[in-house]
Amino acid sequence: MENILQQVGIDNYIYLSTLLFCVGIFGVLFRRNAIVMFMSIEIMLNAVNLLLVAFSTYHQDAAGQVFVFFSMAVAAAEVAVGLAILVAVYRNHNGIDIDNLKKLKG
Amino acid sequence: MLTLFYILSAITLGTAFLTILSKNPIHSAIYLVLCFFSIAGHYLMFNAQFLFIVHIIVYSGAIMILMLFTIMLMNLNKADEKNKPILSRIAAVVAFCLVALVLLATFIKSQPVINEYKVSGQDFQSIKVLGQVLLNNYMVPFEFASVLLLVSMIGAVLLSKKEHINN
Amino acid sequence: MDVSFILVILLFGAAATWFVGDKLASKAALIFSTAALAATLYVIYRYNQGAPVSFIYLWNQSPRIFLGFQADGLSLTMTLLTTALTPIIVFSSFGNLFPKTRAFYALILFMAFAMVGTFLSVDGLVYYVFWELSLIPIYFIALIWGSGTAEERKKSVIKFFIYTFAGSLFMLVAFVYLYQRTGSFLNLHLYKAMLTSTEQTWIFAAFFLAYAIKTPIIPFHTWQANVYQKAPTAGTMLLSGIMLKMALFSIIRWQLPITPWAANEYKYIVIGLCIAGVIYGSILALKQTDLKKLLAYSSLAHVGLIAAGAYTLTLDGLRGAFLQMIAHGFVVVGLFFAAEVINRRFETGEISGMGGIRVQSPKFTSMFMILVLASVALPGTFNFVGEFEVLYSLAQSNIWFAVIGGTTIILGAFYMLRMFQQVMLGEKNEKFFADVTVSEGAVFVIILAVLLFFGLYPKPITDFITPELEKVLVYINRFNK
Amino acid sequence: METNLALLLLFAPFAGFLINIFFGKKLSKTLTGTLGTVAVAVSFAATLYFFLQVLQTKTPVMVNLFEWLHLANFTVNFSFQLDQLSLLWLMFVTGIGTLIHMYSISYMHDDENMHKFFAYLNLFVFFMITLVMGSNLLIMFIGWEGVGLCSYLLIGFWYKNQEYNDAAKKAFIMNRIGDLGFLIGIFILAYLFHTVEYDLMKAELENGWSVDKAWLGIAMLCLFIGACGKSAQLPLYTWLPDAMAGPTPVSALIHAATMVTAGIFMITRLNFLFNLTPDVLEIIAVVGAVTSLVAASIGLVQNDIKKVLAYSTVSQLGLIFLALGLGAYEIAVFHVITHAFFKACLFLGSGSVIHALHGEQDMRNMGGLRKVMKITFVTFLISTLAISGLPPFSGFFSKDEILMTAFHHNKPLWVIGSLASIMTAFYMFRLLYLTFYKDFRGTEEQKHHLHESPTLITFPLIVLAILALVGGAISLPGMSWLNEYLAPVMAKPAEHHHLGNTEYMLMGIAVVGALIGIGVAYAKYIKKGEVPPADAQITGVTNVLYNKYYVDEIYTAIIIKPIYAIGSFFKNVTEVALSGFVFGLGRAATLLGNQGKTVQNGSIGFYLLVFVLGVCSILGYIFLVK
Repeated sequence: MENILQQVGIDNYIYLSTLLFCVGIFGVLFRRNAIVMFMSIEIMLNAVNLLLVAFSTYHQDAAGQVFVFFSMAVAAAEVAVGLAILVAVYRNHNGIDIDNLKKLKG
Repeated sequence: MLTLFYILSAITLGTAFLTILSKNPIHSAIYLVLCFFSIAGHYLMFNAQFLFIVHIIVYSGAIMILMLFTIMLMNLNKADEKNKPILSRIAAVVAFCLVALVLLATFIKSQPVINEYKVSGQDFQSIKVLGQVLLNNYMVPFEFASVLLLVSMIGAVLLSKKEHINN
Repeated sequence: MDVSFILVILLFGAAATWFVGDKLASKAALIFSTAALAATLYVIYRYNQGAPVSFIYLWNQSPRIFLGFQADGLSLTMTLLTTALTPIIVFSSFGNLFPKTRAFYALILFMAFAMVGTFLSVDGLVYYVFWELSLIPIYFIALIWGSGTAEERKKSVIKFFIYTFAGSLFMLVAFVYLYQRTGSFLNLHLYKAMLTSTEQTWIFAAFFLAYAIKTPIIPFHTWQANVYQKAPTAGTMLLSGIMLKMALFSIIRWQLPITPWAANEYKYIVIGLCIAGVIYGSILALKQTDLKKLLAYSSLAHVGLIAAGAYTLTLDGLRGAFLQMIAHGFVVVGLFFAAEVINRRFETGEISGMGGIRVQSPKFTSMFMILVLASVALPGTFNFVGEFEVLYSLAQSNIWFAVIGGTTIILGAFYMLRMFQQVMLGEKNEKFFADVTVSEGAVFVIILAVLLFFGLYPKPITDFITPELEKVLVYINRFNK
Repeated sequence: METNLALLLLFAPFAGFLINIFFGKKLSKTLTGTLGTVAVAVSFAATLYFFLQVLQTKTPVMVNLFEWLHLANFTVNFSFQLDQLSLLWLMFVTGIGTLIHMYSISYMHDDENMHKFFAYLNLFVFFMITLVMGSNLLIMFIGWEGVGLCSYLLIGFWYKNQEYNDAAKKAFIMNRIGDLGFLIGIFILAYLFHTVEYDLMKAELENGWSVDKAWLGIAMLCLFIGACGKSAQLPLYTWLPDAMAGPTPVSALIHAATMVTAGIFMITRLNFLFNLTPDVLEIIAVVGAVTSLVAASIGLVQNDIKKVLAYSTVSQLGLIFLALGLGAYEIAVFHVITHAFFKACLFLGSGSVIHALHGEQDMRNMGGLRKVMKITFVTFLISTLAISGLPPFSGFFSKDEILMTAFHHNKPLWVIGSLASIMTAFYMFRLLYLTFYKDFRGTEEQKHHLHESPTLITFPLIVLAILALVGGAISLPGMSWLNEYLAPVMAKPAEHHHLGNTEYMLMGIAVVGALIGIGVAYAKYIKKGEVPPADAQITGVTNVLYNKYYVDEIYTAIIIKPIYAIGSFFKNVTEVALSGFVFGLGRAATLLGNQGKTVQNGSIGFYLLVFVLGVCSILGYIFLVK
């Protein structure tokens, strides 16, 4: 089967995931809504995942895909716990504005 | 194929931006789903069938549903978020540009290192092969991942439970 | 039996002193410190017979660290000084009642352990660990059992701790760098390193900072007087009698042979500083109203001269510095003990509150007088031997060093006799001053016996250390053809 | 045998010291005193034995004990040398020492610490013997510092009085200034000769060992500074008058007869080196002459009987240094000996007077003692005549030799020396007249108790007076036994003065000068019957002289005060600043920490921004810049 990398090239994927990652960073810095920041983190994770898959194909090695699999598992766990924290924060502060969390400073 | 890549990439980046820029969290979530689907499209283009399916199930299915559910639970579906101070927003834009510049420049500079891609024709990413790799070589991490999920589940339950301070 | 046995005795003694409880602690400490002294004497006896008494054990492969305790003329002499002074210091504390007695005596033994370790180690890193380890007991001794209000005490003790600790860190950096260069911390390997002049300069400076603070050489001495005054006398004796000598010993053992080029290059600056300290300390001693502070500044003046002797890089200077280290160790312990004896009776450290003691206690006066005379290096006392050699070596470097450094014999006589006059002489004091007890007298007699014996017959020590010093001198001269 | 006897000579006084210091309190007073005296007498007997032996054999006795110090280019042994010079010195040290010990048995009998007194006195004799006997400079230095110590202990013997303690301290410290010079001199000599043994240095010089003349000169000058300290020469003489705070036997033994001659002994001992440095000799001569004049002028107006004698000692020592400076070592030694006789006698006589008056030392409160204290008076008169330089008393011969030598070498110095001699005659007779003539001016109480002193006191006086009378015989002009005796230890043969017209004329001038001094004193204090006025009424030049040219005050102002001022500066400024700097470092760290704390404000957005920028810069540095 014709492989996509022969036509698209690994560098295009690198640029794509770099940009995606930067968009994620931008989101984290730009917004103060905790849920949207969460989504931005997911975008960053996905950018990395995408690059892992691309290199997995490039090296023709399954390890990269296995890592992606694990990272998805971790992401799922993270989201579950993170959202639970957010719910707890929301209960206490009646909002999920990230600036409210300044109080957590020691 | 290249065209397809560009279209998908455009969707990915566009929806990602929209996710961030939408005022309403519900809209953000919807755009994010779209973004994830486009990424799944990339996986498909790589012929990574297993990941394609897992990705759709985990992200578009589980995670996004969880998020939407939370948003609705908290009744956040309105654009009442106060904007950050203008200074932080400028800082965010600057940081974004800077990171993008640095990362892209880094990769461009290291481009000569990348060899030309060669196909060996070996099957490495069919579900069957992956399953074997996962359950042979990565047996222990796999089990740990399950433990992790279990723990996170317990953690999530504990955290979101209403506290009874007096008890 | 090798030298590590001494360390074991001291460490075990510290633990045992802690466990026997408050009542027996002082006696246990005396027994163990005396045992350590006996062990040291035995080791020296064996060493003189040519038996191997060093202890070397490869502790860690990477980085290469040796748990090495080298027995040679220099380290054994210093070990003997430590183990000889420790029983004296322990015994001199018998007249005092301390809270938490067992901790006090255990810490003294532990400190002796750390100092003996410092003198014996040949591996730079182990040496450094012992060097820092010795700070911990003195910190607690001064903090818990010191005089003055807790707040003042804390201030001066913490200053002392941080100051000396900060200085030592530079030494650690130097050692790490040397390890990078030579792949070893062993002193013999370091002696052979052919360092460039820039490297030597920096390493010399790093060592100098550590030693100048500990010695102390002006202008790094500001911790000294307050700590001496605030610490309990046993602590002050440990500090001035032995701990300062750690730095002076290390100059000869580590600094000079490793960086001889820099030592030769910056000789005059360093000696100048040391000599300036002699005058500075002497003049400040004149202005002190507190007995222990006065002794502290006199100590500053004396160690300045010792350090100056060591930095002349001549055999006479090194030997004189070494002899003077031992002599000063005994004298200063004796003097601080005299201050303690007065303090026990008058309960003050202020000179103005003393006077008229001679009428009441002639024995104490005689002993104190001889100590004062030894301190001003009257010929016939051990101090004269050291001071003479040091001044002679200084005269060979530059006659003015000897003239300026020699003012110590004038200024020293000035402040010591002035102190003696104000403390001891004059009309009878209204407060009762009992003459020395048997145990106090025993301490004085031992110290005086050592000072007078070696003052007239220093040959045993000289013969013991000279071959080693000649070896050191060979390393020092390897750059200066 | 010889070694043991030499050690006996050395250690007999030390044994006396040990016994007295440890057991003296339990022994009876007479016994401690006797012990002390016997200890010194044993030394004297041993000295006599050696003296007679060396007189015959003419070879010195050497005793080598063991190695003391070992330095890179020289070693120092505990070794002793009994040659003509040291034996001569030992003769009068132990001889006069014995007499003064004997005297002290009676003099100090009422003191509660008599055993200590004898212990210290014995220790002093021990150190003096060490000083004289040592065969190298360092052994001499042991004795040198040791006698300084004993002088300190004995001046401050009545330690309850802090003024006495001040005087003791002053003596010790001024001596130490000289000692530093001595020490530096030893360093240079050791460096030049690679030895500090006298004989070896001498041998090296004879074998043509080349010596840097400039350094040798400096060394000799340093040694001379040492001698100045010990022998109370300008500018270090001020301790000696103050040292009169000690008991009178101490003044007689230490501060007149023996210790203060240590500097002269040292210079004589090293005459072969001093001969090589004529410049230094010239300095010595000038310093000696000036000292003799200055001290004599101060002595003119002093009213304390011991102070007058003290200044006279300084003045006489100055004359001796003048002789040394002229290279006439034998004459210096001669005058040392005669001076020891008559000055010890004078001090002991004044002690007898003070004893009779129960501690009164002011001459304004004396007078008329001639009738009561006959023996004291006669011996005192003989000694006074001797010091004034009237023939045939011993002082005439020695002093006249000095002046004669000065006349031949350096006329200005001769004038100065002669002036000092005239002054000496004046103030000594002033002393004599005020003390012994006219009527008693003290209280009735004192008058009632006036008595001649016991035999133990008068016997030494008589012996010393006889010696002062006939002592000149050892070196008569023209036929000097002393010059011959000392020839082996001198590098140059003694100058022989041909007794011509000039010489007789000089003698005549000296005698006339002395007579003028005596005459003026007679006119003033016998004819007119003047008594020196009370302190407050002293004015003009007399006041300056009475206050000793304000030298002590000047020293205080230019040396002591500045040292204290510097001390205050160090204590209040430098120490505080240094301490402040160290604490300042600590405070700076705290301040920095407090500033840094505000950065940690809890805003996650800010953390992230910094984090991102940090990652950017790291990546940029690693991948782009490098």
